[in-house]
Amino acid sequence: MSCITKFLGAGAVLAFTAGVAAAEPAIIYDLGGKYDKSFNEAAWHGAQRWAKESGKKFREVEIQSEAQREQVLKRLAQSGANPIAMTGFAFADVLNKVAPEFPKTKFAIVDSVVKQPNVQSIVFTEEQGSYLVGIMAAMASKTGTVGFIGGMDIPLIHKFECGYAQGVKSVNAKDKVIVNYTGTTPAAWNDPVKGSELAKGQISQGADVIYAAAGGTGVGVLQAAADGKILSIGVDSDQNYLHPGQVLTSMTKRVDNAIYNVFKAGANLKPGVKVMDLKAGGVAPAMDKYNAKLVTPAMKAAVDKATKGIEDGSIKVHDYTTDNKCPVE
Amino acid sequence: MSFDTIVSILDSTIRLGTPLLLACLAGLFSERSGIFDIGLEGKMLVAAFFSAAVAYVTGNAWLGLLAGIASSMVFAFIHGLASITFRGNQLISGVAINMLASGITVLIGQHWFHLGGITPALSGGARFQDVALPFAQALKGVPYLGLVYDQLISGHSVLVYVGFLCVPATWWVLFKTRFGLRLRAVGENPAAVDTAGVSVVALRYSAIAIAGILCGIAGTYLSCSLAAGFGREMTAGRGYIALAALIFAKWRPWYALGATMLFGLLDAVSNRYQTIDIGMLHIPNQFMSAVPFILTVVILAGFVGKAIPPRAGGEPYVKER
Amino acid sequence: MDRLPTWADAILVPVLSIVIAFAISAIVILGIGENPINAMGIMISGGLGSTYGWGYTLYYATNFMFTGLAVAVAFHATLFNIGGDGQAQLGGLGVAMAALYIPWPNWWLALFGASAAAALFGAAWAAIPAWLQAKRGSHIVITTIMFNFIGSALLNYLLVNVFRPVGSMDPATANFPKATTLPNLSSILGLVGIPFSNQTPANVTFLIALLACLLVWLLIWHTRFGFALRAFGKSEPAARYAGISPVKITMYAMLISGALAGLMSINNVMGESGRLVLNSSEGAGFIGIAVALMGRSHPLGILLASILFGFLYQGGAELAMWTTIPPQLILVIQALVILFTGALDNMVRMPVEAVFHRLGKRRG
Amino acid sequence: MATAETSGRQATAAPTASGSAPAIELRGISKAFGPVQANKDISLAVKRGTIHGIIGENGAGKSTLMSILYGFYKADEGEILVGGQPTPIHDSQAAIRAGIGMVFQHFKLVHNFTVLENIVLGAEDGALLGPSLSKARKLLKSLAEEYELNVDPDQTIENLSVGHQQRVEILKALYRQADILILDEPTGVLTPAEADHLFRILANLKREGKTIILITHKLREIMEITDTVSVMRRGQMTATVKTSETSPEQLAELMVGRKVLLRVEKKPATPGKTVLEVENLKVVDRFGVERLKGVSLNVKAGEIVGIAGVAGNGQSELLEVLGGFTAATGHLRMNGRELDVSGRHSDGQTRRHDGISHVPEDRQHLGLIMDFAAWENVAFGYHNDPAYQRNGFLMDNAALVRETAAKMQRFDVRPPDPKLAAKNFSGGNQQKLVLAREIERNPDLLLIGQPTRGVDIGAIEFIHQQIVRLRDAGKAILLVSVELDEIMSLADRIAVMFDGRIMGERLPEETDERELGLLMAGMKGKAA
Repeated sequence: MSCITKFLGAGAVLAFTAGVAAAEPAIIYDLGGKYDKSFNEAAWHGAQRWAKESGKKFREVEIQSEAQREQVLKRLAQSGANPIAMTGFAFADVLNKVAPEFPKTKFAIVDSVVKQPNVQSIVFTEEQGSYLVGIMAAMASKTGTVGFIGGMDIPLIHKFECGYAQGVKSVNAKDKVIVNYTGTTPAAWNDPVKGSELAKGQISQGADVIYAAAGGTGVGVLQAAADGKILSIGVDSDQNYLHPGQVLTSMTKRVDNAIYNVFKAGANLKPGVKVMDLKAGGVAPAMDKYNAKLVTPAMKAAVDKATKGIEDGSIKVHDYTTDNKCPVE
Repeated sequence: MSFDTIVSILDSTIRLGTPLLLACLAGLFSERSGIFDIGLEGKMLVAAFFSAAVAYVTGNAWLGLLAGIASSMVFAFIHGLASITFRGNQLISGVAINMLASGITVLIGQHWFHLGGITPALSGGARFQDVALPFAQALKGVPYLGLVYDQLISGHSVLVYVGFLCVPATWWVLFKTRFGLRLRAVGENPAAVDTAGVSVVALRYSAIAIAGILCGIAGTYLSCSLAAGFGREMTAGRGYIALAALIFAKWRPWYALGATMLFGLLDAVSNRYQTIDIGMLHIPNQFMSAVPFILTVVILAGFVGKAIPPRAGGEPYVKER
Repeated sequence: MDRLPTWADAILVPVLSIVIAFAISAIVILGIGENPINAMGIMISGGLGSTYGWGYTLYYATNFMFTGLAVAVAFHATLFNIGGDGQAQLGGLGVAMAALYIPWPNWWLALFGASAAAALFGAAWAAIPAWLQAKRGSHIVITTIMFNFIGSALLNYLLVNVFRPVGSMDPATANFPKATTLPNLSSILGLVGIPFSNQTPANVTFLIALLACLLVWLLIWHTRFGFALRAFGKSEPAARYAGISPVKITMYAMLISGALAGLMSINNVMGESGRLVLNSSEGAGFIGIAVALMGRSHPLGILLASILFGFLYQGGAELAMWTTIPPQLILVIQALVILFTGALDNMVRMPVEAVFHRLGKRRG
Repeated sequence: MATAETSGRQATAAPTASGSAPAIELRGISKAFGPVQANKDISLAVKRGTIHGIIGENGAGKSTLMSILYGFYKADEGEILVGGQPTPIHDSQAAIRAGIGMVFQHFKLVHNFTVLENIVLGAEDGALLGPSLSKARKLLKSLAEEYELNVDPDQTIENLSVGHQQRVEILKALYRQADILILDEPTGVLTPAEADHLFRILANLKREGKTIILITHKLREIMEITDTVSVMRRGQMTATVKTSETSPEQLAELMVGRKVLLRVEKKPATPGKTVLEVENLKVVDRFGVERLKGVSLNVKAGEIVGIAGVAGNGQSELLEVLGGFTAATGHLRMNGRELDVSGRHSDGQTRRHDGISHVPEDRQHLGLIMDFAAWENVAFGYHNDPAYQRNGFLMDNAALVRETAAKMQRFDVRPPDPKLAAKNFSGGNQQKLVLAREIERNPDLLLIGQPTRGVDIGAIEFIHQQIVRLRDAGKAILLVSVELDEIMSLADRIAVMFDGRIMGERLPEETDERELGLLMAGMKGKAA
């Protein structure tokens, strides 16, 4: 009996502390998991940076299944967390449902647009960043064949693919782009083995640079590329360090900045759509000590030139999601 | 489809078929001794985790392999305790083992590495590197055969070769040795073995121990060779596919090779092509992933070559009074 | 041989098994550097400490009651239906089709129609393994495992290629129309003046699950069919002698089992998410095995075991939210419960029998 | 082996001399399974080179005793001496080392192994199989010549006849150099010809100096082949005598503990109209073996027709077809109405509806559900009876319990607790439970198989009385029993089955056991 009261006591204390910590910001990671070395991990880094700078705490949850999205979202909102950020388009539907139930809570969603008065939607111009890494891939390729491995087969990832292909063709219209997708469900974000098999397949077809836009699956792609002694291109986070000297670059999508800004804004987060484009530093090819030797001056110059072109509007990179078509295939 | 493509798909088949093959042979030993083993998945999963964890910490893939085998054997022993010593339901025990594995790997992984249940990436000596067979380079130029030798036969992880060697080894043990005779007998009629003065319990424990070893190798191959580190649920149903292959193979070693490579091929093809178009027919990817299971059901239904499992399978042995 | 008294068999042994399972779980928690008492505290306050917690606990329990009953009905005929998960997912397909394609005027008609569809689809998915077992002697455990995988591939295909609304990136159906929204437990309890959190997905399906428990109890112990089912389960040759058709019993038992598993999707698909998502059952079919084992295949036991597991799930979710303990802890507890109440039953039972034997001797 | 041969027939030598010590000796063996005392203080000595019979009713403890001897169970008390040496037998391996071989009632063979593989299993010479197999092949050949034990070494067991399978079992023991061979009910499944062959083999073995222990409940076999015989009753050994100095009557008395009632008190039958007519009934089992080869038979109201025969000659199949759970071809008429013998209208439910009740031979596996309570077992098979229904779809369990209590009283089932599970009743009371269920339905025809197998004497009389009472009430009864005594004393007409056929019909007062025995062995009797 006394044992039970002790249990209950401990629970009560914890519930209390949970209540006190209520105004913390929170983040929910998508199925790929916090440590996917890519998309979700970038978000985590942003949250971390905010925590370090502000000295405050934040709450984070990794969901384990599709069906959990709603409970986790509601539970965090109910506990008073504010703002609540979530990574991934897959939250759009439940957020649309949950946001009106908590009008005082601010939400931020990455990669999708949710039109609610208390939601900030953060989208990136992935086609622009992908265009730039496409230029680098084409210039690095000796075989004239480059690869693209996407995660889940959805318009969002086709946006990457299409930008990349446009970049490649802008260097050499005759270059071939081999395209594979990992799957049609969220499991495609987290299947390194399959990623590695796809990469090996592309290598055998002659690809010598492979761009992986596949979340956690990309780890396998980069690994297979390193094993096969060819170059790879990472995505979302800067993945150059994973295989120094063998990752040509990474198409960084500054989800970290986005989350950092969300957390920093706190309860004053502005609703509406926020576009993180090349100009705003939302996307960029990563240049660091790990790939310094791989990036030739010519490559650098080409990228710089294209960056300017995109920023001033002289180069238009087509966004696949506008018409579900790609001009270069 | 070019010759290159075929070779590359077959190459992928070997890589993807190897864990199935090892797990299938594990199931073969266990079920031939009369112990149903739906816990192949779980044993592979713990082995995948512990091998990757130890390989990462020590930087030595071989130590990882040992850890993988040891952890898989611990799970095999739990299964033995439940199904041999305490004569429990072997299927229920298998279900429990699979759940336990998927829970405990994440729990311990999170505790050790704080990476949400995965291990850090393995590199260098922590992974099994591909082995180049002799003359692979030299023969590369030979048309067709050179490509086959260099790409398909050479250049796999040592565990792949171990897996393939296990097939004749299993056949030999099963049909040419005293142990094999007794093992097969205990799966068909344990009373015959018991009255012949041979311990049923010891035989069955040794069978599940072998199953533990083979699942250990299979799991290690997944995390330290095929991939570079452990990921949650990374076995992804391979244990069940191996089980399906075992039925498909009618509990025979050479057939097991065929069945697992067939399923590996299906996997390789479905990786490569999201849909397969044969004339008017569009075969969706999802169908390809279901094919092993559909084939197994067809075999089980007995419309095509009935699969008869070892007769004493699934029944705990109780001495007749 | 000595037999245990009924109460010891039905209560003492399972309770001991659970105690052992929980003790080992506590050791696991200690092993990963956390305090099991704290963890338990969080779970209890999160799962049972508020009507919100109860709401989720009962929501999960509703799922497990259906899958637990599904496993139990088959168990009574010594059929091990391991395919509850696939049947539940297919049931979800039935619910989705009923909800999306039929314009229901109100929720209770929708509930009626969707329940029928869920049961029908679940039963249909159990029918093939059942037929193969009855007519061709294919091992039902293996075939139902295979059907889980086939079912999930099928749903994967359908959700991606057929049911996904144009423009959506989610592999999920469109949202169900408003008219199909089921009243939640808070509004039902509100009718009788009990305040209950309206933030939880617990809904009217919980009452249907209770009704299902009662009906299954009547079916198994108070009908001709139940009598035949149990007779067949205890001894197939004797059943044949008595003119009970093994084929019929196998078919009906599995159809009922599949229908019950399918009915679970009323709760999660219609009551909670309001659309069909991938892997909607979240492994509830497997938890049904634990629930049925723990509840000794008796509806009352299943009800209690379901609530316990519902609590574990809700408590575990809270644990994951407020601590660094991953929610996989629940998988471990669940596995241990299945192991001790199912596979290692004799390990617990034999010492208990020995104790009773000794006590009996002393008294005699 | 050499010592066995030299000392083989010195039966009268001093027991202390090591060369002439009994081949095997048991001292004070006791064994209990929980509360059941299976063996109690059993002592026995068997001389070398003899055939010793152990006889007793079912459940007397014969098989348990032999299982102890073979290391299958460990005795609670007592010791075993082999060749005068105390030999602890912990397991079968120890028994084999001590030169003991056993042929079980249910063969312990691996069905899909070859004869050769079965023989070497457990007695291999080394880790590799090859040498063992070739050695066994040679030895097999010489054994075959020596003892008339011909079997094809490369044949798979499942393709062998039962008789041949038994030879494999004997060969297994001989391959392990057994000097002492235990055979548990070896003739139960054999045709008479096979049984004769077996006895020839046993005689050969005895001549070579082997010691044989033969467990049986058939007096005829004991008288025919054994040198000495022990009688067991209720776990105890009641007597050991020289076969030549005893008689079947004396042994029977020792077996059951008192004078056997050879005649059941009954008035002459007054047969009425024909109730059951069977014509050209044929059954092929799932292995393709023809079990019934055209059986024709009829049973009239108010008579008991007994089917005599060695077990396994189609009696079981006949009962199963009539009872409705084995499909057949041919004709079956009840009260002149044609019934289906296959398809969906030939199941147990339909048969009961047509007035056929059935007390099956194997009551523990077929007649009862051991885990069910008595009341459930009384409803079993009749659970669809409208009388047991309430509100249309529910079963009236309470009424069933009441009805069962009454039936248990009338049939003197003890303890009279309708809620007690069937497994907790003794064999006799279980049988009474089945009889209560089947007889109280007041059927037109009662099928009854082995009514008194494993039943104590008191219950036997009661059961016999009930059968006669039903007959006197004008019902038709078809009785199947392997106990010739039972057939002789109960039946008003006797049909003898052999190899799936009816060899002939006799009236009990016009025949004798010898003639029936000949018919049972497949030979035409004098009046044929």
